[in-house]
Amino acid sequence: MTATLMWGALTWAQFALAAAACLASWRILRGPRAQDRILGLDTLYVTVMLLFVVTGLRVGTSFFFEAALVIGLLGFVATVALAKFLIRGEVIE
Amino acid sequence: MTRMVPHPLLSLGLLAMWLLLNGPSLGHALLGGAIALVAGWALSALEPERLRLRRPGAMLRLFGIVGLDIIRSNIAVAGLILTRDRKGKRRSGFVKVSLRLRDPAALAVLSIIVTATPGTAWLEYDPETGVLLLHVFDLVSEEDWQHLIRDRYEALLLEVFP
Amino acid sequence: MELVLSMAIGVLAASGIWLLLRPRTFQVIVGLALLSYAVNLFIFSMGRLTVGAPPLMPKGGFVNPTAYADPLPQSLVLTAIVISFATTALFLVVMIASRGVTGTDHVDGKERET
Amino acid sequence: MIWMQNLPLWVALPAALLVVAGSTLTLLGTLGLVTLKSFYDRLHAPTLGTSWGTAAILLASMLVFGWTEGRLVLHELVIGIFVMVTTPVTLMLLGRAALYRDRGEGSAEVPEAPPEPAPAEQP
Amino acid sequence: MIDTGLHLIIAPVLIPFLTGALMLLYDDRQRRAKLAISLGSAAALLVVAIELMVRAKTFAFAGGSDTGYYLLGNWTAPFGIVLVADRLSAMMLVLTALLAIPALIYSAAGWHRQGQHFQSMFQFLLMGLNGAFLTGDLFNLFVFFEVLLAASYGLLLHGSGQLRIRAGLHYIAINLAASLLFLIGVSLIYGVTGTLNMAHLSRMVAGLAESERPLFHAGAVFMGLAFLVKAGIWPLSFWLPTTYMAGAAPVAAMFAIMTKVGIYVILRLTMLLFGPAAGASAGFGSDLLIAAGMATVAFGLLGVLASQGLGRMAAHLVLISSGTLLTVNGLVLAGGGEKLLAGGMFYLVSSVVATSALFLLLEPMSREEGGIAAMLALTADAYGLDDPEDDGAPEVGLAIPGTLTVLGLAFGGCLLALAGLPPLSGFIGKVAILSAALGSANLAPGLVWSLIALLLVAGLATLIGLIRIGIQTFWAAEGTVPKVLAVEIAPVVALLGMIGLMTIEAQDTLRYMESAASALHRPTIYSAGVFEAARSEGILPEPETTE
Amino acid sequence: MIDQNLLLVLVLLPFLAAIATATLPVHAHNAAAWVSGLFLAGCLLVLAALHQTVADGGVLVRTIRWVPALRMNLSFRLDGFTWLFVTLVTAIGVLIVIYARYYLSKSDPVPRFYSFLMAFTGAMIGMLLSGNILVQVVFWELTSIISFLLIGYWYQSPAARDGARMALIVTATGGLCLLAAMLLLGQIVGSYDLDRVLASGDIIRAHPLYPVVLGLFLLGAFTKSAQFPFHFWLPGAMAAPTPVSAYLHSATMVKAGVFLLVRYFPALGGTEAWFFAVTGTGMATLIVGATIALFRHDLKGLLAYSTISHLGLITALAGIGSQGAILAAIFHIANHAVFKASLFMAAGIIDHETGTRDMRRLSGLYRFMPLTGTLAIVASAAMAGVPLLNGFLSKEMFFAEAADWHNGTWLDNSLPYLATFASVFAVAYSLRFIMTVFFGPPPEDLPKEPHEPSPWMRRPVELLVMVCLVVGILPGVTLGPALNDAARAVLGADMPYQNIAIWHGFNTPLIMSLVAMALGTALYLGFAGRISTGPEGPPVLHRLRAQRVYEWLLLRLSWSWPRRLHRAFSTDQLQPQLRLLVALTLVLGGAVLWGAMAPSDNPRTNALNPAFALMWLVGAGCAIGAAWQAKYHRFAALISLGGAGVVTCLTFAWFSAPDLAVTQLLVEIVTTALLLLGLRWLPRRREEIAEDKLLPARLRRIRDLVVAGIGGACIAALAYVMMTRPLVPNVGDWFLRNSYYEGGGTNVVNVILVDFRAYDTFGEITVLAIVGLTVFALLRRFRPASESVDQPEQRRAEAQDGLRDYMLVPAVIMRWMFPVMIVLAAYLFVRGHDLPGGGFSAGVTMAIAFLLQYIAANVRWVEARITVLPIRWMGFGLLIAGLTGIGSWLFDYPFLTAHARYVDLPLIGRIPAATAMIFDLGVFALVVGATVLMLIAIAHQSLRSARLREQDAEPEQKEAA
Ligand code: NA
Ligand code: NA
Repeated sequence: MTATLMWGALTWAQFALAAAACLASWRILRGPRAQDRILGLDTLYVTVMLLFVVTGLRVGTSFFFEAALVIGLLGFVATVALAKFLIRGEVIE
Repeated sequence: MTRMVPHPLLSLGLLAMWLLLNGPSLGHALLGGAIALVAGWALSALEPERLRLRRPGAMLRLFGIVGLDIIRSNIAVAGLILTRDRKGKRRSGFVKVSLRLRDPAALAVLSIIVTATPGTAWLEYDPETGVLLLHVFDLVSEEDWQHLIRDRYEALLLEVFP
Repeated sequence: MELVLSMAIGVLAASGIWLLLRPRTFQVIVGLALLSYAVNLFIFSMGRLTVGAPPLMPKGGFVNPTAYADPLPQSLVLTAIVISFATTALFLVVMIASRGVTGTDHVDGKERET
Repeated sequence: MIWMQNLPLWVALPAALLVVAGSTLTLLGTLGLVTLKSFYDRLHAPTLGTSWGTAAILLASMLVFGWTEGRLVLHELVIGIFVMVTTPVTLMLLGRAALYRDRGEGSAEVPEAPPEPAPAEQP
Repeated sequence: MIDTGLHLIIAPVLIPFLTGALMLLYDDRQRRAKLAISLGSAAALLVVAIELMVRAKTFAFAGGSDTGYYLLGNWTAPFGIVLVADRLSAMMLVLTALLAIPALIYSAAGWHRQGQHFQSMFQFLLMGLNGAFLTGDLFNLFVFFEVLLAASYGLLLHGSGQLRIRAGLHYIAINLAASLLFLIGVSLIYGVTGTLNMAHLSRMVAGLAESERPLFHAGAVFMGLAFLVKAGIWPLSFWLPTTYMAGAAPVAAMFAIMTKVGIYVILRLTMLLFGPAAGASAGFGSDLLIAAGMATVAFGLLGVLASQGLGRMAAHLVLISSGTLLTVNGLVLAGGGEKLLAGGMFYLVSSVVATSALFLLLEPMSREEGGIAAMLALTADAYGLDDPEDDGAPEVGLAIPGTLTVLGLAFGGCLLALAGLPPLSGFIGKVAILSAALGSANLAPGLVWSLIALLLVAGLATLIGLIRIGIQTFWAAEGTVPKVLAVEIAPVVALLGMIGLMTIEAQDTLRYMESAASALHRPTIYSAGVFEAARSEGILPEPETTE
Repeated sequence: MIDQNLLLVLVLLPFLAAIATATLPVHAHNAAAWVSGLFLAGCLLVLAALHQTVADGGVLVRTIRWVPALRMNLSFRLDGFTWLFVTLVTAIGVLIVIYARYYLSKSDPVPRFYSFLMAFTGAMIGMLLSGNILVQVVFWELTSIISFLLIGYWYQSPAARDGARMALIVTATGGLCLLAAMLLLGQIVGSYDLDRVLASGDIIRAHPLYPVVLGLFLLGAFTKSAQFPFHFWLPGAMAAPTPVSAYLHSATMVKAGVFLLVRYFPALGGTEAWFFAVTGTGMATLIVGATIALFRHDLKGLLAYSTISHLGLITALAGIGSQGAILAAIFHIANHAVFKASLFMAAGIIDHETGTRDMRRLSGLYRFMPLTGTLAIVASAAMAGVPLLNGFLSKEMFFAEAADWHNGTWLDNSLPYLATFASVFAVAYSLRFIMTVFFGPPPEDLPKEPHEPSPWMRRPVELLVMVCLVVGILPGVTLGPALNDAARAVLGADMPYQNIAIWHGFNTPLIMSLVAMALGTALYLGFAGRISTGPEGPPVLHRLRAQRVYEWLLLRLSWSWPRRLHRAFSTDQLQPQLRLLVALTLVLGGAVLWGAMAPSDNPRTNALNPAFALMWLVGAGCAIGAAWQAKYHRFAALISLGGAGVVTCLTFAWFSAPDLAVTQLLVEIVTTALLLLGLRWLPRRREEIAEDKLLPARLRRIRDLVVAGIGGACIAALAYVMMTRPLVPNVGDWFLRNSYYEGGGTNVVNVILVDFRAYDTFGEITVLAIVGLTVFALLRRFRPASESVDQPEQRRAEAQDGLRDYMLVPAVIMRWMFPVMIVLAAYLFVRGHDLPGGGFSAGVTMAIAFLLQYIAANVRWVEARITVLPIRWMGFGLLIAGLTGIGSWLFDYPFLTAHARYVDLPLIGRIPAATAMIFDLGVFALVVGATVLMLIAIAHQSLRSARLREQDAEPEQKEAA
């Protein structure tokens, strides 16, 4: 019973997050402006991170944790660099 | 003491993080302590100024308020997206707020709060004038938002960061 | 899952090959990056696909190897990731330098004459 | 999923709710990302995922793993804090970048840049 | 306490590694010191390599074997990585060290000051080469290939400048693509066989299921293509002339052996995996190697004739040599026999040394047309922003008397050796290959005739091409005699001395190569040795790992 | 034994002389000549000492082991034939040395001349004496090579260069053919021993490869002895100093070819093929040479063609191959050497003393140099075959052989007529030589006032002419025995002694001689005027000169055709090369796998998870998006690439590879930053490039799209087949079983990386280090394109857009993240051995921490606060890793043997301690160093370009001021 419940919830969650990733990537591809694409990528990062956690739950191990942690702490570095490039035309001045 | 532990709060936080990650044990407490110290030195190389916090009570109150606000805004924004912008009646816009807050760390905390709360976006802060430019998802009244920022968050932050 | 992954490898590889054959250095570098994704996934898939059984062993006790993902392809991919990271960086710098000395970002260091 | 067989309902139910809520919020956020018309509106969308989307899912994870491992599992907290602290950096810079670019193009939508300080004011 | 004999096999990798790493800790401006350290390392390498060669020759490895095994990390095959030092790899090690010393001496004339960390990169190149020669593991081969390639990228770009960067871009792009191919091949082979150990693979080939064999072959083909790119096979070799020409002289001199690493690996792997004992896979790829090899010789000789400058010509000579060796490899795979392979090895050594010498001669010979001055102009874009001591005129040194005579003699020596004209080693190598091919009963006469024709025509083309250059440079050129430093010409003379020595000691050299070829024909002994290599007992108790 | 060793001395002496003379100072004319002459005289002494043995029919052999494995040994062999030949070579060599001493001018670098000359003599003697046919090829080619140097001695003149090159190319080509022939002979006979080969004539002639061997052999011999149609190099070689011509074209170089023909006659000769090929060629050469010689105006040119003609004569004799013919051939070899050497020397004297060799300018010299004139006249008479001179005798013998019946073929039957015909011309050109040069009116406006040369320059000529006379009058006493010895050595001991008399009665040969003389005289007298005013060469035919054909052919074969072909079969563009690589991979891979790549019957599959499929929809979309946009929207492509990367990373995690996921992510972040750093330096790309819309560009794209599509499909199919295949037993299982027990870590991937296969990691970090250094080194010398030096557009606009302190608030957070990231790095490092993480991930994390600070502030700000010395980090990292590996030596373990154990610590308890962790620490340090080095090196370019801007601005400011 609880397993079914959890199965349903997690399956939905995986699907929803994957769908969210699709939508985010639509922004990446569609644009129209560069900032939209960066926003899409940033969202994609977060979505994938959540997908790690959910998949970890589903499989029942915590080994997805490190990957989620790395996205959580370091994922923004890529988008920050991209954003700074937009503003300044270079990443490091 | 300040030379050995330039950022005691931070080091403490990092030790907590270490223990959260690795699980509590004496060995990890020692190792984490050492690493937290080293990390503190690293920060002090970048930023010699120490962070001073006052009134932990105000801090906690802030956390509570923000947590609640975030939940509320989550629901509100989700609803707006679902209802297709209240059938087109939603209006978003820019709001300028004059801040008294000058401490960069306090501003950083404020930025976190504003950003973490769905519906408000931090766009620009002018350190000369102290004017903050926000973008608000559902702009009913500009003044409401200015009050919200000034009274609800800034006041408490001024208490915490002298 | 196997079908999805193999198709994914195919798409990555096709995009990579297409870019690899383009005339601009940036295209080539992106192509190499995509190709290295494809190749890394390919190497990885040589250990076959296993869900939820990373090669993290219990401390002691009997170990049933079939219950875990094959660790060797994983370690090969790790090495390959590092090396392709390094070479991408190198290629990038050569690309920058080439642009600097030749004034163009064409892979041949000069625009094609038509 | 076999490992969840023994999960008591009081753990499973909130966990399931949290997971569904979190993922749905995230999905809604990205839906906004796609449907909203202006960039500044879209800037709000992902915060659904980074705030309660993340929080709910992490809470569920803490709940479930806390029960299965029989102890307080808090390390998801770290992720939560990281996400919360780092997201503003990206969004602030992105918002600033959009503002800057729009101003550069002379867009009427965005407010004027703050006036330049007079040179004399500079130390 | 440390049994140096035991660790001798890893030394050719470790010596340059430690030297290169250590030099990173010193300021790069201490160039003389670095040069001395680098030379010391190369000399030590030579000593070690020769010792390994002697051991291989005199069956002085553990257990009275002619092959030494080294279980890295003390893990037995096929799980750990094993190094194998047999006659062939020892020979390649010696060759590498022998090329390194002259190239380093040459660099003292000023090349090592044309950029940063030349000496470290040079050492890492040696490490990569030696590692590739010693390894007995497919993936480790990839890793060391990458080491040597990375170092070659660095050295090729050493000194910067438009020519180098343009060439470097192509070189890197193509090699990256080839490396990816290599990875696909290796992983495919692992997927089919479940192992990366070459000896293990050699054992398994004959018994592969028929459904798996095509996949295994495909893996081999992908890997083979990657090596063929490196070996400079036509039509995957167009990058090579530009690259070799662009490299600084001492670098180009080392590049002479770079194509041979590809050849070495193909030889090693085909003999292990597709030798006569490989069941249904026996002889796999021999047709391809022969066809590609011959096409490469043909292309190389066209290139030699079509070249206007010595650099381009030298690069095409490299192609001829590669093509010849691949053809020989293919013929050996098709049953050409040990003597043919021995002839090929002799040819390999001779042509590598000669091309290396030629690459070192290139710059002094074209000095009147620019030489170092032109090189400086090439890199003049570095002026103004960097430490001034990085650049500047070539180091003052002892200019040699009778410059043109010495240069001419050296050039003549290279010409003789490369064109395979008597009496130098090139001729002996050619005779060895041709007489063995003629004497082999298993080869189709058509193949043998084509080989003879191709080799003789290639020799002729080399003669015609080099004579043209020689006449232009030494006879037709007017103007002042260039200033050539002793440190520039001494390495060339040393390399030619090696050729001379090889000529005089041809018998012993050839005997050595015959036994090396014979060993390559017996992969079962190789693999048995790898599997029987004993773990070191050590002096520590077994580790306790359980909590 | 002494005799045998003397043989070695014989070969060595000239080479020693070469070395000795080479070391002399540039102007040591006398010393060089003395040294050379004495060494050669030494050779003559040796020959004298050995004569008796040879005369007794003995054969001296001395073998030195060289390459027994190839049956190639330095074997020297002296018999009657070679004795005669070597004596000839040496004796004339001595005379040439004396002559050259006076011929060469003060400004010529003589040591080089003598050195080459001596080396050449040595090579020639070596060739003659070789008892191993491969070694014979060695010396044969040596003569070609050294003659190149001798002919090109006066390399300042283009004619000398061309002549030398032509001679070398023709003769070396022949040499290669000869090599092939010798190799085949060795195969057929089973030995390269000359004696064995000569004794195996029947086997050779019966072998199916005989025609091939013969063809190759004759090509070698004919090219060397300038047989038609390979004769053209010889006149070209006349650009050499006269002593060289006199030597090369009388006794040595060209005689090597005919020597070979005579020598190998027992092995290869006696067949109809031999007769036709050799005699036919010889006769053709005889006639062509004689005809052309008559029409040459250059003295040396006339002599050159005369030489060709005489070589044809000898060749024809070798082709006939009867006992008499062989004897005659040997005799004529000697005779021709003697009179031709003297003639060349005489021509040299004339040239030397008058300054010209043009017969149209020379005239009436007899009155100025009667002695030389007399000598030349006698020698010419010998050349023309006038009785009482040596030339007459051998020519008579030739006529006799020509007239004799051999095999009745048409060639055999026409020999007498052809021989007579050629002789007519020989008489005519000899006459022309004498008449034009020495008689007639006194010469006008010669470059020099003619007079007799210094006596010592004439001595060699006198001696040679004396020999002509003595041999011509007393053949039986002088040369007879030696000739017979020689012929016996060639044909076998059963050959009867042949008496050489000057009078054989009034027979056919004599008639032929008389006819030739009469007709020849008539020919000269009748056409003298027209010849001297005619072109350089025979009428009509002079247009069709072999040398021109040769030059045309050489140019085509060695230059224009190869160039064209090479261009057709190569490219210097990158794209075709990569396309070829891809295409070849597909073709070859396809060929191997075609029809053999069936998916497994019982495929191993995991149930499809729609979320995973959706994620790859994202991944594929991003990949294609990146491919689509990489040209015009690099920034967008970069972001798409990030999308594809993150899905790849998810895939690793999904299929149980957490380490890969972490590493991929980290690398992804750094790569994005790197590429962004690079983007700044690329040129703007306009969407509208007209060229891109053109049809060829479109076709190129379609083709590449097809290639890419096929490539993708193939690799997908391959991956699918492999993934669904049952897992084979593999070494991975062993790692899983032993990781904890043997490696002391539960994260098998990490244990593999730092223990089981640490050696791979060891190499991998070296790669990283090298790349870091390369990036650093390259960027140190980087100069950006001028348009990139300017500030990016964004920053130029900053002032008016109020982009002040935009980083103020974000930078606070970013700074505070620095220590957090350090802790994360430590976390990843510490747990690596047991759980996902490890030195590499930790290192990259650390590098990202630094990167973030650079992004938050700027280079100067950061570097004023923290000093990263990346190269030190790298050095220490490498050393730590390497020394940890070496540390195991102390315990008698191989390199990189790890040791893991649990250690009890007070308060803390048992903690794992593995040396692999130290190794991993090295990895960490290296990765930090290398990554930071790369990032910072690129970042510093902006600083540098700022400085460049300042530099550029300075002069402008000065101008303004
Ligand atoms: Na917000
Ligand atoms: Na790891």
